[in-house]
Amino acid sequence: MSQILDDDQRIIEFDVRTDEMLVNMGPQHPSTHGVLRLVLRTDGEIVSEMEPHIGYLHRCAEKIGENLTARQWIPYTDRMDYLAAMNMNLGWSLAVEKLLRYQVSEKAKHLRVLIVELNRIASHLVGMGAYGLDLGTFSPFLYAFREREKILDLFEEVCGARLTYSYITVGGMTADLPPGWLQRCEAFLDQFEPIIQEYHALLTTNAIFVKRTAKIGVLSPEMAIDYGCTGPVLRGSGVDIDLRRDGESIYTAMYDGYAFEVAVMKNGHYPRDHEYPAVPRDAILGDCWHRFFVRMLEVVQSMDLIRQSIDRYSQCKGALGEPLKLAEKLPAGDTYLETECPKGQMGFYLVTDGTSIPWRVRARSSSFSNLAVSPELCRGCLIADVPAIVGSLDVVMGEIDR
Amino acid sequence: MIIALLGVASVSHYLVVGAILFSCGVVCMAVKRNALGVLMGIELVLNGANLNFVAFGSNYLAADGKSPLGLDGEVMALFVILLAAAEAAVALAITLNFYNNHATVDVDRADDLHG
Amino acid sequence: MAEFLIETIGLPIWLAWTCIAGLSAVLILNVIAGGALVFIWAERKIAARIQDRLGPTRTGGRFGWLQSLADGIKLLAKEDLMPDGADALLFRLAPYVSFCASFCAFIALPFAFDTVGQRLNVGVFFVVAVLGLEVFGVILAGYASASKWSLFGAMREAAQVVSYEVPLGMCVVVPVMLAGSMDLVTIGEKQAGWATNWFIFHDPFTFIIFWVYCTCAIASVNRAPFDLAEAESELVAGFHTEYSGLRWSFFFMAEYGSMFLVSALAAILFLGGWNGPIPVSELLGLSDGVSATDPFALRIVGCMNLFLKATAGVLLMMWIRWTLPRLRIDQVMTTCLKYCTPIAAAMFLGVMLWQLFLPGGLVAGSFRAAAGVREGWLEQSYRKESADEESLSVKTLSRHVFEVSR
Amino acid sequence: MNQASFGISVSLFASIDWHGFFFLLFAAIACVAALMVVLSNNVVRMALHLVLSLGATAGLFFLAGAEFVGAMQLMIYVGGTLVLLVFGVMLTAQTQLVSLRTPAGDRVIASILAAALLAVLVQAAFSIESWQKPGQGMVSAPTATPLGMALVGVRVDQHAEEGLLAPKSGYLLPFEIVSVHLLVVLIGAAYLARAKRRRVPRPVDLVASVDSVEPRSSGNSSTTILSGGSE
Amino acid sequence: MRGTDFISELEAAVDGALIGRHLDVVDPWLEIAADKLLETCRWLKDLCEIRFDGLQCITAIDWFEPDPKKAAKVEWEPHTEVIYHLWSTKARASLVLKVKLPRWQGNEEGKIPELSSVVSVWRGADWHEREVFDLSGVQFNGHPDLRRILCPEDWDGYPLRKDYEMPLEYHGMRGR
Repeated sequence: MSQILDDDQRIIEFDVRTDEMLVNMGPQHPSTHGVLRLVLRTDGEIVSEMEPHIGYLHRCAEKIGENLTARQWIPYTDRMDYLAAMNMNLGWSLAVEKLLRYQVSEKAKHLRVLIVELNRIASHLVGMGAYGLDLGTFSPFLYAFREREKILDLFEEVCGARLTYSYITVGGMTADLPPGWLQRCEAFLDQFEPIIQEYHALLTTNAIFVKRTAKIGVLSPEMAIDYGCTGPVLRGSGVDIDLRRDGESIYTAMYDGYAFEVAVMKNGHYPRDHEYPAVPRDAILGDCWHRFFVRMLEVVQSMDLIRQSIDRYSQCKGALGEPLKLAEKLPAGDTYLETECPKGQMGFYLVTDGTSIPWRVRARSSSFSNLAVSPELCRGCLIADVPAIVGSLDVVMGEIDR
Repeated sequence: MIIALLGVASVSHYLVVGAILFSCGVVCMAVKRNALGVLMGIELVLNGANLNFVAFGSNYLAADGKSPLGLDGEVMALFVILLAAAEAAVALAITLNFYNNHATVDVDRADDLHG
Repeated sequence: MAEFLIETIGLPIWLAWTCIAGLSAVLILNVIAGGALVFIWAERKIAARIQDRLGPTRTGGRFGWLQSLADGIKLLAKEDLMPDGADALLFRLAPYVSFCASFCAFIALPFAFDTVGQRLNVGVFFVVAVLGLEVFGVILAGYASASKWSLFGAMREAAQVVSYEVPLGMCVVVPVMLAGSMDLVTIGEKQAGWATNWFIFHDPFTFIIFWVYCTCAIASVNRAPFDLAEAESELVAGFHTEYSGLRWSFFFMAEYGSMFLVSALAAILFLGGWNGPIPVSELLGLSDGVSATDPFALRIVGCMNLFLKATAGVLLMMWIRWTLPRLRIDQVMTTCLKYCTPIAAAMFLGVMLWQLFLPGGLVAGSFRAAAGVREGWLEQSYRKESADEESLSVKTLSRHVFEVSR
Repeated sequence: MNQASFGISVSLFASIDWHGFFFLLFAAIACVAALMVVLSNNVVRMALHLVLSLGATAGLFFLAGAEFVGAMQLMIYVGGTLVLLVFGVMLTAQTQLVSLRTPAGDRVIASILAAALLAVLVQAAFSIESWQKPGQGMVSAPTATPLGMALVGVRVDQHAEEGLLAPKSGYLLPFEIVSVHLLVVLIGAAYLARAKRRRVPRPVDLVASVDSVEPRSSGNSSTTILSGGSE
Repeated sequence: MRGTDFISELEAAVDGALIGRHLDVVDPWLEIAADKLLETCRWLKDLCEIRFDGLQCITAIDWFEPDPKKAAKVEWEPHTEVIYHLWSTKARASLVLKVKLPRWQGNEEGKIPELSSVVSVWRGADWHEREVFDLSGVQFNGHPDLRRILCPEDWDGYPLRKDYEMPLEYHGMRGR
């Protein structure tokens, strides 16, 4: 490690002592993702201390949850991580089903995997495009959104909405797939395969992109676990945790029989199930580049999962099954379930007192903890690195402020 | 029209302009309380001198077509420009150091060596 | 032209020359301003093409070519705001300083043989010097907008442009050395004939230094990977955050003007300026090779050649802008000090040695191996150069102006 | 202004002597800007006026036929030194330092001194007869070659006057000395303004090796620890 | 080592910490004494054989029935509960700890209950505890900088409490 320390220009000596400036980046700053305000204490170009201010998008969803039944609260979960609304719905539905000890039909399980993984691709595309914007290149953002539009069209056919779907509810799905949808979905996947290589060429292996992200915002595995970071941020630091394989039994049951590799660097190399670009020489495990690369691998991984779920969905015979009643009576007790969302592990904690309206609802958001580590990463970096680091954490303000 | 009255500029016209620049520079150095103001005064003085060098070195301005200084005028002006750059660099380094330690560039406050 | 005015219309000498001066000034200003308008439209179209979308299509016909006019009207109509903390005089002056600096360099830039505003013997040096003045407009804008972000932008830009002037200067000196004179017209003329005479193909060193020149040019004009001054993602819009309306458009025109200037300079220094790749006029017998005695029509062809090459350079810059992400300030400085300057110095040395041992270009040199180091080449080359001077006997604008009317 | 320099004058509008016009223009800008540098209190305004003044002086150099010196002035002096100066102004220009007023007494004394100095210089400027006769004007376009050659040691302009005993030597030695001097000065300036500040603690110091988190045997999902009997 | 072994080891390690155990519910949980919480957490993270190095979530629930009719029927008396969800990244095991606190300290209105902060054990607890303090009103002693995180700094009242009244106006903006 000492090799990294001495040749790295990061140990920048301050030359002339200009007075320390307190500078605001956001909340309406174009680069921070949504209404996040970063207060930077800078000395010239060096950021000596950074403090994020959140709460600008706080809509007290949890207080409202104490007056609605479980199914009525689904639209509120959509608006938490609005880029991956399906994963949010699934998380909440599974938590309630875990309390009720209710098993959905086999067909519904496979359909849920299909829809959730498709939404993960859409969310990672936005993450990739916005990260390109943070580093100054505009074109990848538009390529990403061109592909995302195709996915949104598919979702529009399924549930009529393009951003906040409320499609997966407690006990199943609100509607079955329209005819011919699976063929269109497969057609999308086939034409999407080569485009991923384009994104790699455009960003991942681009010399300037590597210069801007390698060795920046290095997050050690211990600090990641200690701060409760989850998802691509954790896997970017080399910690091999993915709830689709290591989560609660009710959640991993959905993924039983699916062959997939967790996108993490294990003993020196990433999974080799597809050909990926090589890791650049000066990228350390846990820096912005690795977090970005893990997201790109997960897109490919989700495409495999979707193909497998399409086959299984078309093979199973049974009916899809109806979701539970709108005012389903919930047994007294409490339960907590975490699911693997694109931004990280999203947890829902449900406390009920026997009536159909829960007593307390709590949503533990992944970006909340991921953002908590950013002051640690931004200490001593340059001003231009702050959007690079915050962008690599891929935070969504709806999820943090709830 | 003033232009017609003055006719073509000759060496002495350049010398007058040089003199004005020189005296402005001297006053600036004497009067300004800001260290950078003094620096600017020095630049003006050097420029006044440069103008004289070039005026005397220019064949086109000389009365009989042969300038008194010949090429030396221009070369001297070049060296003055080069050395002024070096001088400004050092002067600025000193000023910024002074600013670092005393948080002011006010020349009157630089009285640490007072008895 | 001037003789025509004097003999036929009988204008007094000074009036004829004043009209010529006025005409060339208007020509330069409008050609470049017109070019800037076209480039604004071209930038939108190229950005759209690169990003798989259409770009402006509705303003004026199918290709939206009236888009820059629409932009102009919008900018004229917009209110020119000024932040209250701003320093009024400097705030108003900054865009014009930047605009004048970038347009004033076109005085010494030749468009074809001897069709140039003022043929300066130190043409190249003058252009590079004036290019460096544009940074003042930015510094004043940054300071006068009284906001932290624009101050950051201005400081970054000033540091970048000043430090990139060093390698830019070195790259510019190589063609000067090959042509033996700093006069852009002589440099352009020395590259007449086949494309192999162009300085870029003169020897491997000049080829490399051409690309170093491109990097430094892009950096000193603040484009693409080096556009730190208005890095949207970090500094909102850098030094011209507080500007709107007409003042902002002056900064915009200055940027496009200097973009055209830098690529025109590249065309003249390395890509043979107004000489096409194949000497068509010579092959067709229209001219006897010495471009001084060319008929007037060939100069138009020369202008067209130069415009094509300069536009190609500008389009390249646009292409790079919409593909590459932005560099950080310390990476920009490292590329300047640790990569551009040493490479430029090494190539400069290489070209000098090449020039000593194989005086001609790659093509000419390899045929005629040098007979050892020529002694006294300094004095000999000067006498030859002044000899050319007499044979050309070009009546320059300056001789008339300074003639004392007895 | 004695009578000799007014020799020329056909009808007032017959000829505009552009050289005189531009000389007056640049001279006016230079002098007014220099005066403004002295008069203005805001240090940033002073910097701007200084830039204007030096730019006008560069124009005067061009007019006097010294094109290389003019371009050099624009590039090195205005483009380099003054940018450095403006940097210095920006770094130190806090609100209270921007405009330091000089006491009235000093200003009066300074202006008297300046007037006296100016009178002496102007009187000297017009004292020599030959300085007042207007020049021959541009015989041929000025070229920078003789200057370049002189700097490299070959006094090409010597051929004009054979009379001198020994040809004057070129400026190669001073040229080299100045370049070395510049190098020494810049290193000194950099050393003088070097960083004397604390080292910034960086997150990279905390990078632990990855193997401390040994991968788990995959396959079984996570369960609550309180469930089940004592395995 | 699961279930009862773990519980007996916990009791041995930190005496007087374990007050109640509820193992037959959907998510089994242990009740921890308020004053022994920090010691237990430190043991769980560093000394226990299964290292609980991941703190997933800290929640606070306000057990208080506002309208008197229903209040009579409920079998619990009003209190505030703080729930810690822990997780061991290596053993893939989860654990739920609950701490019961009085709704107001010393039962006088306005003085929020106190609890020792676990930021020294898990750095991730920093923002979670700030949110619990902001929305449910629990004072965490030893927290590096306990301020409101979601609501504005000068907001009064704790929104997630059952008896919370929306303020009429805030800085001139009409609430109701």
